[in-house]
Amino acid sequence: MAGARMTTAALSDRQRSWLRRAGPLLLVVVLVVVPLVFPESVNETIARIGVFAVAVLGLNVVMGYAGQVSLGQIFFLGLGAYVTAYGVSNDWNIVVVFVLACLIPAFVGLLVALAAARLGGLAIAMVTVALPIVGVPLAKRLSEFTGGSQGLSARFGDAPEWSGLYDDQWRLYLVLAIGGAVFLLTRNLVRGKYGRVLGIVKKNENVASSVGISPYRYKVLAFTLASLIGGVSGFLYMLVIQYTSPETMSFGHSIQLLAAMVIGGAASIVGSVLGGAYYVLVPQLTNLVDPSLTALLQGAVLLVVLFVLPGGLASLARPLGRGRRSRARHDPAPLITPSATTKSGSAADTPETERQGHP
Amino acid sequence: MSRHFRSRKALVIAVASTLALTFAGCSREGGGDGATGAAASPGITDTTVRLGISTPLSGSTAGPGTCTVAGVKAYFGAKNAAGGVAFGDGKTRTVEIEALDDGYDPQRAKANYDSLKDDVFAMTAGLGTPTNRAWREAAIADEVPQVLVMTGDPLFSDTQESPWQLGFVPIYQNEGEAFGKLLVASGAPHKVAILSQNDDYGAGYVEGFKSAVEGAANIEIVDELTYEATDTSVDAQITQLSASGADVIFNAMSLVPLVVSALQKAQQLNWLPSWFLPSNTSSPGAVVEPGGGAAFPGIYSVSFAKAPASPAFAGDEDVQTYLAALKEHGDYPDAPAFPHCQWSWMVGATLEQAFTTMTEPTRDDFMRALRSIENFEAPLMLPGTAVTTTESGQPAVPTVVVQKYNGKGYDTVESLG
Amino acid sequence: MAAELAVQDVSLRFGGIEVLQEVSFTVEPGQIFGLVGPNGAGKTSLFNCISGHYRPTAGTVRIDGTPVQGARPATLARHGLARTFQHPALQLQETVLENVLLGAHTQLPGGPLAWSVRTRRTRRAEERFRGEALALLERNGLAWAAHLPADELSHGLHKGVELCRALLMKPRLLLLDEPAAGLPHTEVENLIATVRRLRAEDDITVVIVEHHMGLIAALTDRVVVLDHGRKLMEGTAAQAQSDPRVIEAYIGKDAADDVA
Amino acid sequence: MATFIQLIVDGLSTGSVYAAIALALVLVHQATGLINFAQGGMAVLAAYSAWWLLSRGVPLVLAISASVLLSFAFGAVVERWLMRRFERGDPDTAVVVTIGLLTLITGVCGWLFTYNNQQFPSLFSLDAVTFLGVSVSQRSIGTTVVIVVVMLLLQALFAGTKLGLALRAVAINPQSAAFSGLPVERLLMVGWGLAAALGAIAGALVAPQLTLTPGMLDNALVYALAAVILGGLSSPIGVVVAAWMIGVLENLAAVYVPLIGYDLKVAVPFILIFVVLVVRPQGLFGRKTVVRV
Repeated sequence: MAGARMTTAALSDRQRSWLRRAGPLLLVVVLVVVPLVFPESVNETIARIGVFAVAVLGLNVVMGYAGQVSLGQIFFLGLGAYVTAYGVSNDWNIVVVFVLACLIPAFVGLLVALAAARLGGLAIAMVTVALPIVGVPLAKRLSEFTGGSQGLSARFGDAPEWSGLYDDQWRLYLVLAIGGAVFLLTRNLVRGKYGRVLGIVKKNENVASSVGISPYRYKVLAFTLASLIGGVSGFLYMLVIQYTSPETMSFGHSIQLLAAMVIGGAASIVGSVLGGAYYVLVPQLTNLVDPSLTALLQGAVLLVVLFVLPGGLASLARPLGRGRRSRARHDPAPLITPSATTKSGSAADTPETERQGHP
Repeated sequence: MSRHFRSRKALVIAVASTLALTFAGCSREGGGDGATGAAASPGITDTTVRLGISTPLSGSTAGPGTCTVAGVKAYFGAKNAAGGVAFGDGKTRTVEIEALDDGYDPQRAKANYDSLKDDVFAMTAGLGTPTNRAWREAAIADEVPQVLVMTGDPLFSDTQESPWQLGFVPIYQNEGEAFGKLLVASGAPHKVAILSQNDDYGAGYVEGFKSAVEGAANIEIVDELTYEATDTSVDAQITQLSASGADVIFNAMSLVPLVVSALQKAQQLNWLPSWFLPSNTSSPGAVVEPGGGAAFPGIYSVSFAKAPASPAFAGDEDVQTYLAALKEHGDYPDAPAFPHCQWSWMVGATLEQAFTTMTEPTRDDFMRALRSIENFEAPLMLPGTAVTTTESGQPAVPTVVVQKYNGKGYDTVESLG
Repeated sequence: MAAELAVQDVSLRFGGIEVLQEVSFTVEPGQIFGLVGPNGAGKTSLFNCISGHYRPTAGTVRIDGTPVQGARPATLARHGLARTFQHPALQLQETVLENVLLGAHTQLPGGPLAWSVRTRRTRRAEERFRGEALALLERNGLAWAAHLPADELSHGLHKGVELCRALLMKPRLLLLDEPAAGLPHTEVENLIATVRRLRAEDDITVVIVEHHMGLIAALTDRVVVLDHGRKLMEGTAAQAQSDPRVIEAYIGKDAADDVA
Repeated sequence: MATFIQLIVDGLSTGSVYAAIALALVLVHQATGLINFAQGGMAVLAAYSAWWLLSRGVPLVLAISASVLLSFAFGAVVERWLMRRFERGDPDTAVVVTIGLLTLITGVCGWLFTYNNQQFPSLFSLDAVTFLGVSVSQRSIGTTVVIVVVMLLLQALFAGTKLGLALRAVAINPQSAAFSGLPVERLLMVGWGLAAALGAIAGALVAPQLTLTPGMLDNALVYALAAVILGGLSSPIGVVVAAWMIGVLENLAAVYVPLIGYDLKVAVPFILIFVVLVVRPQGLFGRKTVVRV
């Protein structure tokens, strides 16, 4: 058993050393070349994928990695978009706008998390559902800042003269640069110290606390980071779509983001990109097939993909597809099931979400 | 662990190159250049012209959204079957419609626009304020016509702000104003309760209404409430308004089930005011009849289109042609449940009117032709209304007439009562 | 620097059930201390009271003289308390090494920002603890498994991994909850050697809950026997094994769970 | 004062609509430990099948009964051929599968029956009953009575029958239920079937008011979810009471709390949830449970 394992490990060691050198370089080259070779509509599509990949990444931080069900991610995208639109239309410095589009959603996320992270699993879900649901009428009421239901338009990020690029190429570069930076930073974060913490908070809060981790603190951290990343995706949304309205953050879109995250692959960096691609491409695909059957086709695609790949598209990338399957084998109890607390579980097999800390 | 993510990175590259292959067939053109000189714009050849529509075909606004496509498809389907449309440049072209679903999501509407703009000559007929606003600026930058769209947002009819846009349906303010004028003209004292949708639609209606009744001594607004498009019930609002003692309710609602239940609720409370219903939720068959409208002293609505279900138009030639074409060419076998079907039929007629005066196959010339229509009586239009596109700040249909429910359909009225 | 643990009159009640009743004992610094008793005696509950996962209904728990009852487990962990669980909870899809490294959490410097930009300080710290974790695995005969995903190891080996995780915390007080349960005989020998080495090389106080009397006899300086939430007796393992009350508690009431 | 009481009565009848869906959610959660986002969609499909039968001349009561039976079968089929693959896996995935199912069902309804609003006749008359200055339609009374009856039946099912206990045992721990000889797979199918049948009743009750469209219950679903959490996932009585509370309090807040108003009244159930859960994490009527470490 162990011996067989070693061989595969040794084999992939060789691949690894090759990929370690060539992989990142190749990726950078591809990302630099992509905007130059494609027609405008493709560039726009890739940029949109970038926007939603970042949004899904944020959702992944709080839900995929830290295991806290969040149905409110779209609210932070909307908030980031509104902050950006407001700043741009008031001619603020774009760097200031960007920083605010990150910090304001992060701050709101922090406030929400301070309250919500005290509650159990499904209760967090309900508090987060409230964000888009209350957010839409709230955006209408604050029409002084949000433009009410007519929304805000803001066009920025046109290509500067010196670059010699088309606008769409310039914007795609911005999306790739900002989105790429967010992905890189998040990837670094979810490996090493913080990755281990989020993982154990998701898996078992009692074990987490026994090694000196306050689950509450890290749930708040994960939620805040997710909100911050949501804010970045809102900034990118304004850059690419150039318009936001209360419709942007409707509850339905939040559900679709969740579906995109699971389809892409929970707790996976590549899965976030795939989730963003799913979010953007599937509606375009169904439009190609038959625009009047969008819902039917989308539902069918979602079910077929999950039926074939319950671990999401990213599981294709995992050798032997082992990660998710083994998790499934060992975590029998569903996440959304507070009533399961009646089970006389031990620390190891009681699902994390049900523990309310001190008895 | 690290082994996994290396191969994931490889996957990113694979995905990127797959994307590259998928789209490799396309080539870069357009991209903000727009049309120059008399060279034909995209989407038009000597034999065909292609129109794009982005509209909700799924989700909660799919009902009216489907209609916005069906009418225009039916109109040009019938024209194509008869040989095509004779353009002002002497050529006869068939009209192709490319309709995409945006699910009332602004982001998807923009995506639809991006994918259509190089293929189609003009974008038209799409329903929704946020979904049309989402790509308005891009359409201006790309110089792509976004015309005869189904939103009462005045922005689309402002020639200065929106050079490549034109709204079709009356701006919400106009519809509200028509009610207000009728009420003021009645001379009798009236107490008015207002219930409006909490968005630009409801607000526009109320704004128009208030501007018309402002300063009129006989009109008093006694209570004013809103509701959300996502609400499942307006019972509480009707209960609260019924206590206001109003004898008229100005009801700017765009959702059929809520209008029906509002009518029913008022009857249960034995509150029987005169109702003012907007043009898109006053269908006799879908709204007033199930709501028991006959119980009220009067149900008024504004309109510019003949209602096919109304007995008054049962024998109308326009209506007959329209219903037949809708079935045959519009993929719409049922009786139209939303007025948007009729409206988009008129959009087809208005587009044809512009086509016949175009002298060059360019988007520029199309906009010029479209903006020079005066008093065109499109089929299905009610007497007293017409398409006029020369007036800045006004949509293609600037006027409406007020009508009263007669138990089966609507009759145009000059005064209350 | 081994810690002193003093449990005084600790009681614990869930609803109407008395889980622990006025249990008292003291563990001297550097001792290996056994907690024995039949199933349901309240051993693990007592552990949970010490580690902060439960708050005792009454009584005090002192570590080095400081009362800690009611303190959060994370706080106690930061002050030198480490524990293992009856059923080890590992990140099954992660490698054994990553699982052990979790124990280094409180000692790794830097906040989220530092870790996402991978400052040199965080990289160095990670490297250092990676070395320490590998050394610990080596010491426990698990070096070969370091890069395997945890779910490829048997349940028994998970206990070893969990012990390494706890040791990486560099505790002054270590609570082991049934470390030998489910281990084959040879592994138990290894475990005994490991814990002995702990005392010899690290300055650490160890409290063990265990059914395996051979292990208790071989390792502990003193034991407390619990039965039905009450302290039955305190003394050496040999005294406990010959104490008639203890034999009655085991044989008379819970024959199925006999001394191994 | 009359307005005040009328608002309460209105709130109760709106709350009954939420309660109808909430009961089905509770049933499926009790049987499988899942929140089924497709519950509303399945109810809509049932209502459409009844509507289709009606249009073929089948009498109303018969059409609804047939749709209830069909729904039971449909629910069981969905469990057997779709959900089973996900029941032991990652619960997030299972929830997303129900979202996919909702989308698919909505799409199928839109495709077969168009997105137009269809009138659905009510079992009860729309005539109002006036009592002490408060008027309420017979339809609302009828809906509420049916929901209370269903609620009591469910409560009895869970508390007092072998089937109910077996369902709960399966949801709480499928493995040990299987060890103790329960036919887990069949029980799961029955649980889904019962929930779908209950959803069919709910659909037939609310369709006359909301008019039949593929997305008829989308907005109500959020409220139903709120009621489920607020009432405590394990208690049918709890969720019905919570649904009524939500209906009543949001009306009162909209009218009497100017800061909230009709636009932000949707925040009321969530504020309520937050306050209640801080005090009672298990919900208003949920069972308190000991957490073991």
